[in-house]
Amino acid sequence: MLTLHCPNCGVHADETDLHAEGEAHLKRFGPDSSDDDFHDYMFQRQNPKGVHFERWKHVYGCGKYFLAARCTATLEVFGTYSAQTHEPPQAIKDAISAKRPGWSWGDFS
Amino acid sequence: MKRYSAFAIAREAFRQHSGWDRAWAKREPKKKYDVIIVGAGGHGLATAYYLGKNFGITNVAVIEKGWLGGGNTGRNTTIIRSNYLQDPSAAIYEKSRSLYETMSQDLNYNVMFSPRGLIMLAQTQHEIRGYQRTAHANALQGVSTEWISAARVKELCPIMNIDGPRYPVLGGLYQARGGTARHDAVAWGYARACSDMGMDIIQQCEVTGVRKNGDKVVGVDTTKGPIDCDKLGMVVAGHASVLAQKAGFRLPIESVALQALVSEPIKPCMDVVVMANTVHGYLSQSDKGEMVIGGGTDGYNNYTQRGSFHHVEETVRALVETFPMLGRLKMLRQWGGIVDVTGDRSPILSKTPVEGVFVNCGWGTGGFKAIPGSGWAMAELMAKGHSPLTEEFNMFRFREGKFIDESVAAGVAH
Amino acid sequence: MSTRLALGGRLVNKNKAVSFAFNGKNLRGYEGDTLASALLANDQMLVGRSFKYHRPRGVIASGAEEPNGLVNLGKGSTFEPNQRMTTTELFEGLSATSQNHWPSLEFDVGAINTHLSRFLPAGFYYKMFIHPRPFWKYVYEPIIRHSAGLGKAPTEQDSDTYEHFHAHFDVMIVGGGISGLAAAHSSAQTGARVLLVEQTADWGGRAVVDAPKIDGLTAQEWVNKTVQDLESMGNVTMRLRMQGSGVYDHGYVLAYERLSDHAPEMEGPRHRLWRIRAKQIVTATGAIERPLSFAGNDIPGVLLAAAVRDYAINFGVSVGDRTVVVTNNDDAYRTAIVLKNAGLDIPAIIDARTAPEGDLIDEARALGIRIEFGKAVAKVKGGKRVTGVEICTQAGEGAVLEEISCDCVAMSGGWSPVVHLWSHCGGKLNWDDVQAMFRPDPERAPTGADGLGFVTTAGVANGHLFTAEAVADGFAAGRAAAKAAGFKSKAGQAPLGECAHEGPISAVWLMPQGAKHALRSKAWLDFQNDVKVSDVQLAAQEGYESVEHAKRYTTIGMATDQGKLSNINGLAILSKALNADIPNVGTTTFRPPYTPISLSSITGVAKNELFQPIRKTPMSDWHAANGADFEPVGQWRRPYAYIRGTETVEDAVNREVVNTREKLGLLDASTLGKLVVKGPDAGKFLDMMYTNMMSNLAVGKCRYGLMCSENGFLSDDGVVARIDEDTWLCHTTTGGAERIHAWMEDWLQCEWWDWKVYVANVTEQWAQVAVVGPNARKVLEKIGGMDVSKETLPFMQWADGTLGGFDARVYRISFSGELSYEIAVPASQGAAFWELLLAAGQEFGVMPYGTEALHIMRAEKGFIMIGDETDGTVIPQDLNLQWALSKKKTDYLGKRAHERSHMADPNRWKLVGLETLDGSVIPDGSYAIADGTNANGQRNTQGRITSTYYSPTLKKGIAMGLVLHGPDRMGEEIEFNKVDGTTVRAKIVDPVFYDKEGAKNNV
Amino acid sequence: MSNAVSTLQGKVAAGEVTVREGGLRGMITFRGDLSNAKLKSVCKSLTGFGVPEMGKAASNGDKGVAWMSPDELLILVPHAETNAAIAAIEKAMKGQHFLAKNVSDARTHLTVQGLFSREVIAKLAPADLHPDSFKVGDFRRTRLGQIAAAFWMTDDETFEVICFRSVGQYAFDLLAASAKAGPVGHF
Repeated sequence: MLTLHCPNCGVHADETDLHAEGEAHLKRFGPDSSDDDFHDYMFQRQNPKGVHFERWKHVYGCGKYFLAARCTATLEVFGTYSAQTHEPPQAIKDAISAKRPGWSWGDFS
Repeated sequence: MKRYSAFAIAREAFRQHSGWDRAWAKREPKKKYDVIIVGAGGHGLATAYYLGKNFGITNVAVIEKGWLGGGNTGRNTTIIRSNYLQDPSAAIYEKSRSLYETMSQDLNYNVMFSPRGLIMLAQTQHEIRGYQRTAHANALQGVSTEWISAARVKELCPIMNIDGPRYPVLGGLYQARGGTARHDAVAWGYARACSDMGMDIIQQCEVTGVRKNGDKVVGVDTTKGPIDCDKLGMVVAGHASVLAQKAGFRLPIESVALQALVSEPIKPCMDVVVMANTVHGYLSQSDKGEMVIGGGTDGYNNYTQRGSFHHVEETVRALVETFPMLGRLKMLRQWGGIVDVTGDRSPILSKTPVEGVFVNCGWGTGGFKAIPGSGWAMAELMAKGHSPLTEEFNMFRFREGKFIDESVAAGVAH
Repeated sequence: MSTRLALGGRLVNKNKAVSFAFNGKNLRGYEGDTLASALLANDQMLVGRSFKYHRPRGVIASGAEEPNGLVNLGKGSTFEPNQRMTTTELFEGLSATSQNHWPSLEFDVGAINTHLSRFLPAGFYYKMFIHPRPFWKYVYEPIIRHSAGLGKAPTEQDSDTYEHFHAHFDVMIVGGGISGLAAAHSSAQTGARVLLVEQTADWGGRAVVDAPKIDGLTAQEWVNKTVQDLESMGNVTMRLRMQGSGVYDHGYVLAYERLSDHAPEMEGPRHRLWRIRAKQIVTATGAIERPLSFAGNDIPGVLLAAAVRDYAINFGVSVGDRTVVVTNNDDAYRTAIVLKNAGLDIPAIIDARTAPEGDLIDEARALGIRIEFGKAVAKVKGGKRVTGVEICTQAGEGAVLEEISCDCVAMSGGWSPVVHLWSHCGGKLNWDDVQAMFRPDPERAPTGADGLGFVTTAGVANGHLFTAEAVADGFAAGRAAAKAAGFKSKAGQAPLGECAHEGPISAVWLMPQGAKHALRSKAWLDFQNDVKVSDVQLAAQEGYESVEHAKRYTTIGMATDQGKLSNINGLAILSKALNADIPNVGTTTFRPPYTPISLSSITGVAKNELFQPIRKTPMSDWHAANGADFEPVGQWRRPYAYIRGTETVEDAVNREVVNTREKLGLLDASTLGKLVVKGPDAGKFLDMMYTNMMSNLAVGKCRYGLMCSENGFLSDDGVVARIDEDTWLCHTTTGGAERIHAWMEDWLQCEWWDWKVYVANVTEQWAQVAVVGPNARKVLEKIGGMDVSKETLPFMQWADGTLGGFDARVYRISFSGELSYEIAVPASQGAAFWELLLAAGQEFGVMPYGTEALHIMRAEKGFIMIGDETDGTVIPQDLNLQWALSKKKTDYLGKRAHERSHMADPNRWKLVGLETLDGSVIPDGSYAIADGTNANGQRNTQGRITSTYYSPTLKKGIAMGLVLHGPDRMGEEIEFNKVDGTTVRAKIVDPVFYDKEGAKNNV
Repeated sequence: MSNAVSTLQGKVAAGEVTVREGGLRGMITFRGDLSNAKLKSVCKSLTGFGVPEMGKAASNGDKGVAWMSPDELLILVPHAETNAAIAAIEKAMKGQHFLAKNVSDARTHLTVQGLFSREVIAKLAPADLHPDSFKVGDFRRTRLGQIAAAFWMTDDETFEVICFRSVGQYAFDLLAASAKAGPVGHF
C-alpha cells in the first residue's frame, strides 16, 4: 500500500487516492516514424527489477499527473516530481545514486 | 521409477513407507545439454516433459533459482478453462484443458484435476452479448461451452444470490469440463516424470548470464557455473524481462502483482467455479474446504510478491455481494504473485532475436490453466522451429498490430 | 477430570454465572470465561475432531494459537464456523456445536481413518485414486471433500454491521503486554501520536499470570499504573480486543477490532477494520509455547504447560487432577508450582535436560515435586482422554521405564517469538541456537517508502524471554521508534523488572531422540491437519526438501492456526532429516492476517445498496416510478425500457420504437458525456484527439467525431459543437465521459503541456433530453420560447435559448434518423423539464423510450454503437468510416498505428448489413462460417455479428456484422452458426435499413 | 428559478451526528493562472476572499473559494447568482486564457455536523483527520468510500462535503450509515 507525495497539491497521498499510469518518459512516435520506434513507444517497457520511473495520477485528489522514481524490488520511493519534464530532475537522480550507486534506466543514469 | 498406486501404498504401509524413492533426482549440472529450460515452474517443466515425450529430446536440464513450482504455479487459484474467444487462445487453452483430463494417468501422479464445471456470470447486457459471442466462437473451435440461464446458474451454484440489487445475474457461460487441479501436484508430477526420463532438475541455481556466439546462444552462466546448450528456453514468467536483458533483447511485458486469498475451510457448499467479471472476482472451493478467492491485478510494476490491500478489499466486497453467505467466513491467508502482462494481455511463445533462444511468458493472470498446452506447444516450437499452437503468439505481432485481445468479451479476469 | 477450582481465576467473576450451550447441552460458566475455560470447567475435554484422521481433539492452548478448539457458533444470520474457543469470550446464551464429525462428537465414523492412518501417510492422495480416471471426480473427490472442511457452511447473509476506520499515527505498538506497555509509555513521553492495541480483553499479557516484580510492584500493579498513566496522556490511543492483523508496505497496518463478539446484544458494528498509517511500528507480540513431539501428544488432556497455568490462574480451572509436566526448559516448572500450590497432584516433572539448575527447579523441588532429569515421554496412554504416560530416557529409543497414571500432560518445548507482523512486509530472521528460536534480525527490518526500517520488535517477541530484559527492551524500542518517527527522546527511566533466574533450554525436537517409526508416526506436529513427525520425514525422503515443498506435501502449517504451533517443530524435524541446519532450511513465508479476520469486516459498509455507487440522473426517480426496467451502464442505471401494464420487456421495446418513429419519443440522454474544451490551442488539440477535423468547425455548428486510441482502435464517438471562437463542447458516450476526460488531461498534462487548453467535465451540470419523432418540433413549438424551425435550426446545428421558460441549449442532432432535438437544461431543473415535455407531448402521443429502443433505432439506420460494432479490436476502416479519417491532418492519435501492416490489411473484416432470408433474428455473437479448418482444427470463419435485433419498424430481423470483403459482396448469402450446431443463412446488404435517403430527418 | 431542486432536496439524517443535504449551492469551476492579478481580484470581489493557499478553502455562508489544483479554484456563490458571477469572471478575464463554468448542478453539497463528525469522515476517507492535522480552513479532495469528494470544516464539528450530483444519494447514505454506527472514540 504505497503512499506518494503529490508535488502538485502537496498531499501525501494514499495509494487508494492515486492511479498508476505506467512507465514515465516515453517518447511519442507519430506518423512517419519507423515500425521499430513506434513498437517500442507503444509496447516496449523497461520493467526493471529495481529503479523505475513511472506516471501517477492523483485521481481522487487534485486530478493532476506526477512522476515518481521508485524501486520495484523494495517499493522504496526516491522522489516524486512534475510530469511536465522529459527527464528526472538532477536532485532525484542524485537521491537515487546515493541509494543505488551505478543505477541506470533507459537513457538515464 | 516406482509406480504410484493404491497397491504400492499398501505394500509400503507395512514397512513404514521406507521404500519410497525421491520423486525427482537431485543432480548437479552436467557440462552441456541439448536443451536448457530456465524456470522449473509448471510451464518450464511441462516444456521439458513434452520435449522428451513427444520428440525424444531428453538431454535436458531444467534450471530453477529457487525451488521448483515455487513461483506462480504454487500461488494461483488453480482455475482451468478454455472458453476463450479468439481462435489462437481457444486452441492452446483447449489443448491444455484436454491434457489435464489425462494428466494424472500420463504422469502417474494424481494432480486431482476436477472438471467440476465453470461459470462466467453475465451481469450486464454487454456481458450477455460478449459471452454469447464466445459461445458461438467456441462452437466452431471445438470447445464445449454453453450459454445458461440465471435459473440454471442458481441450480449449479445454490449459494449464489442471483437477484442482487446491483448486478442481478442474467445468465452465464458454462464450461462443464472446466474446473480446478492441485497446483503443486502439477509441478511435482511433471518434475518426477522429467527426472524419470533422465532429465536434470537443478534447483537453487540462478542464471546469471546468457552466453552467445554472435547471435546464437551457446550456454548460460549460473551460480553453479557455466553450462553449455544448443537451445535455451526462457520460461520464467514475472522475471522474463530480467532474463531477456541478460540475453540482450527486450520484451513487451510488465510485471505486476496479482493477489489471492483463502477462507478457513468449511464443509462442501460449492461444486463449481464461478467467475464474475463485472464485479471482478472469482471463487471456488478447494478439496480442503477453503473458499479460494481471486481478483484483478495491482496497477503498478512490482517484484515483491506483495500486493496492495485495497485490491483484496475490492475482490472480497464483490464476492460477498454475489455470495452473501461468505460474509461470515474469515480470511485465513492472503498472498501475492508476480505476473507478467503483455500489450494485448495474451502470452508470448516465440523465437527471439537470439538464435536458439525461445521465450514463453506473458501469461498474466491465466498461466496455470495453460501449463500442459503451453509446454506441449513450446516443446514443438523448440524441437521443430514452429508450432501451429504458438504461431499467433510470436513476440513480433505487436510490431504488425496483430493482437490477440481476450478482454473483448471475457473482461480481464482469469 | 477437569473442573473449576475453589480458588483462583483473576479474570472470572464468580458472582456472575453465564449459561451457554455446547452440542445442545446446557452448561454454566462465569463472566470472564472463554468458551474454552468454561468447557474445561464443565469437564468437556473432547471438543472436536481432527481434519484428516478425525482423531479426538481437546483444547491444547489458551490463546490465538489454538488449533483444536474450533466450533460452529451461533445460528442463522449470525452463524459462524471455525470459531476459536480460546479467544471466544463467553456470553449469556452462547450456543456452540463441535465440528468435523458424523454422526456425533463422541462417535465419529470418520475416525476409521485413524486406524487406516498407516495407509494415509503424507501425500497419499498424490499416489492413489489415479485409476480409473472418472473415479476422481465422481467417487474419490466427493469422499475426500466431505471428510475435510471442518465447520459448516453458513447459509444466510450476515445480519451484523461492520465498518472501516482510517487513522494515522507516529508510532503503533502491537501487543499490550509489559513490553508493549513500556514501549507505549516511552514513545508517548516524546509527544508522538501513539496507538497501542491488544488482541485480548485485558492488558498485561503473560506477566500478570506469572507475576514477576517490576519497579518493585507486582506485575499487575505495574500494569494498572502504566495503563492509568497512558490513559491520562492525550497523545495515546489504547484499544483492547483489537489485533494488529497485517503489516503492509509504507507503514500500512490492518487492525481488526472485535467490538461486540463478546456481547452480541451491543448496538453498533460487530467488527471495525482499522486502516492505519504508522510512521513506525513496534511489535510487542510475545511468544508462543511449542509442543513437544512424543507419541500420543495429540490426545485430549495433553496441553501446553503455560496454557494449563493460564486456565488455573486466569479462570480458576484445573485441566486435570494429576498433571505430568514434560519440558526442556525451566518455564514449565511454573505450571507445576502453580498447580501444586492449588492443591493439585503433580506425579512428576519429566525434564529432558540432564542437569539443569535454576530457581524454579529449586522451588519445585522444595515443594516436594518429583523431578526426573534426562527423561522423556515415550508415549501418552488414552483415547478420548489422557490416562497416563510411559516414561523413558530422552537419549534412548523409547524403552519404557515406568508408567505414570495421570489425566493431564503439560508440555513445553520452549518458546517461539511471534514474528509474523515483523515478517509480513519482508523482515528477516536469525536463528538463536542458544534459545532455540528464530529472532527478528534488526539489520534486516522491513523497509518503508524512505528505504529505512519501519518495524521494531520488542520484549519477548524480540527474544527477551525474561521480565527484566523484556520491559527494558520494550522501553528502548518505544523510544527508538519515536525517534525514528521524528520525536526527540526525553529523559525517562526504563522500568526495572526482576524475576527468577532460569537455566538454559536445551532443544528437544523429538522425544525420545531415538524414537522408532511406531512412535514417530504417533508424534503429532500439526494437530489440526494430522501431520506427524513421520510425515515430514517421509517428505524429506521423497525429495520434498524445500520447506515450502514439505509444507505443501504434508500440509503442515496450513491449518487455521497457520502453523503457530507446528512450523518450528516441523522445520526442525525436516532439517534433521536433511542433515541441514535450521537456518539453512529456512521458514515458510508469513502472510497476513495474523489470525483469520471476517470477510464482512473487509467489506465494511459496502453491501446491498452501498455495495457500489449507483449514479442517477435528475430524472431517475421518475423512471423508477414509471415502470423503468433498468440496465447497469457502468455505475449508471439507465432505463432499458418502460414496462406498461402486463406487457413483456420485448413488447415495451417494440412499442417504444414504433411510437417514436410514428409520433414522439423522449430519451433521458443525461448520461452522455459533455466535455468543455477551451483555449487558444483547443482547436489544434481536438484535431489531435479526433480522427477528423474539428478546428475548422464553424461556431454554432455540430460535427460527428471519432476518437481512436494511440493503438489505432476506435475508443469513442460523439457530436462536437463549436460554442465560440475558443470553446468546443464534446459529447462522449455514457461510459466515455470520465474516460475521455482523463484521456484529454493525460495528453495535456504529460505530452503537450505547453498548449493553452483547459478541459472541464460538465456532464452532470446538464439534464439532457432527446425529443425524437415526427412530432418533435410540434411539442417544442407548443412549449415555445425559441425558434426551432428547419430554417433557423437546421440539422447539425445548436442554439441557446429558453423553452417553456427553461434555459436550454438545443442540439439538432439525430441518432435515430427521425426529426430529433437534444435539449440540455440545468440538472436542477431536469425533472421539471422532463415532466413539462411529457405533459405538453400528450396530444402528440409522447412516450419515453429506453436504451434498447435507442439501440434498435440506430441499428435500423446503420449507425454504429461503441461497444457493439467496436470491441477494442476494431479500427474506423473496418466500419467504412474512412471519411472520418482526415487526410488533411499530418497527425492525430491513432494515425501512426493505422499504418501498421495488419491494420492496412485488405483482408480485415468490414461492416455490412445482414438480413436473414426468413426474416428471423440472427443470434447475438454468431460467426459467419467459411470452408475448412485452420491448422489447429478450428472451423474457419469469415465474419461475425456485431448487432442483431428484431426491427419492429421493418417487422423482421436486421443485423450488422463484420465480414471478409463484405462491402464488395452485396447480395451474397453466407451462413452464420448457432450454438446448437445448425446455421442460418443471411444476405449481405447495405447497413442502412431504414429511410436510406434521410427524408425523415430532413424536415 | 422556481423549478430548480437540489439532488436530495434537503434530505436530513438526524442523530448525534447529523447529515444534511445542503440544498442548491452556486459553484463555479474557475481555471487559470492563479497568480494572475485579474484572477485574484475577481476572486476577491466575488467571494470576499483572496486566492487560497494550496490545500486551503475559505467560506462564509454561501460565498467562498477553495483551492482545487494548481490551476483551478472552486468559487462558491449563491445559486441564483452563479451565471452573473460567471459573466463577471468573463468580463474581468477578457483576453486571458481561463475557463469558468457553472457546475452548481453537477454537484451535491452535504454537511456533516456533530461531535464525532471527524470520525464519520475518517471511516470513509484515507486522509489524516486528526485535529492536529486537519483544521478549519483546510480543504481536502480525496476518496469517500468509492467516490471522489472534497470537504472542509466550517467549525470544529462541521464538515462541508461536495461530490458529483449523480452519486449524491450514495454519498448521503454512506455518511448517514457511518454516523448511525456511532463514534469510534478516537479523535
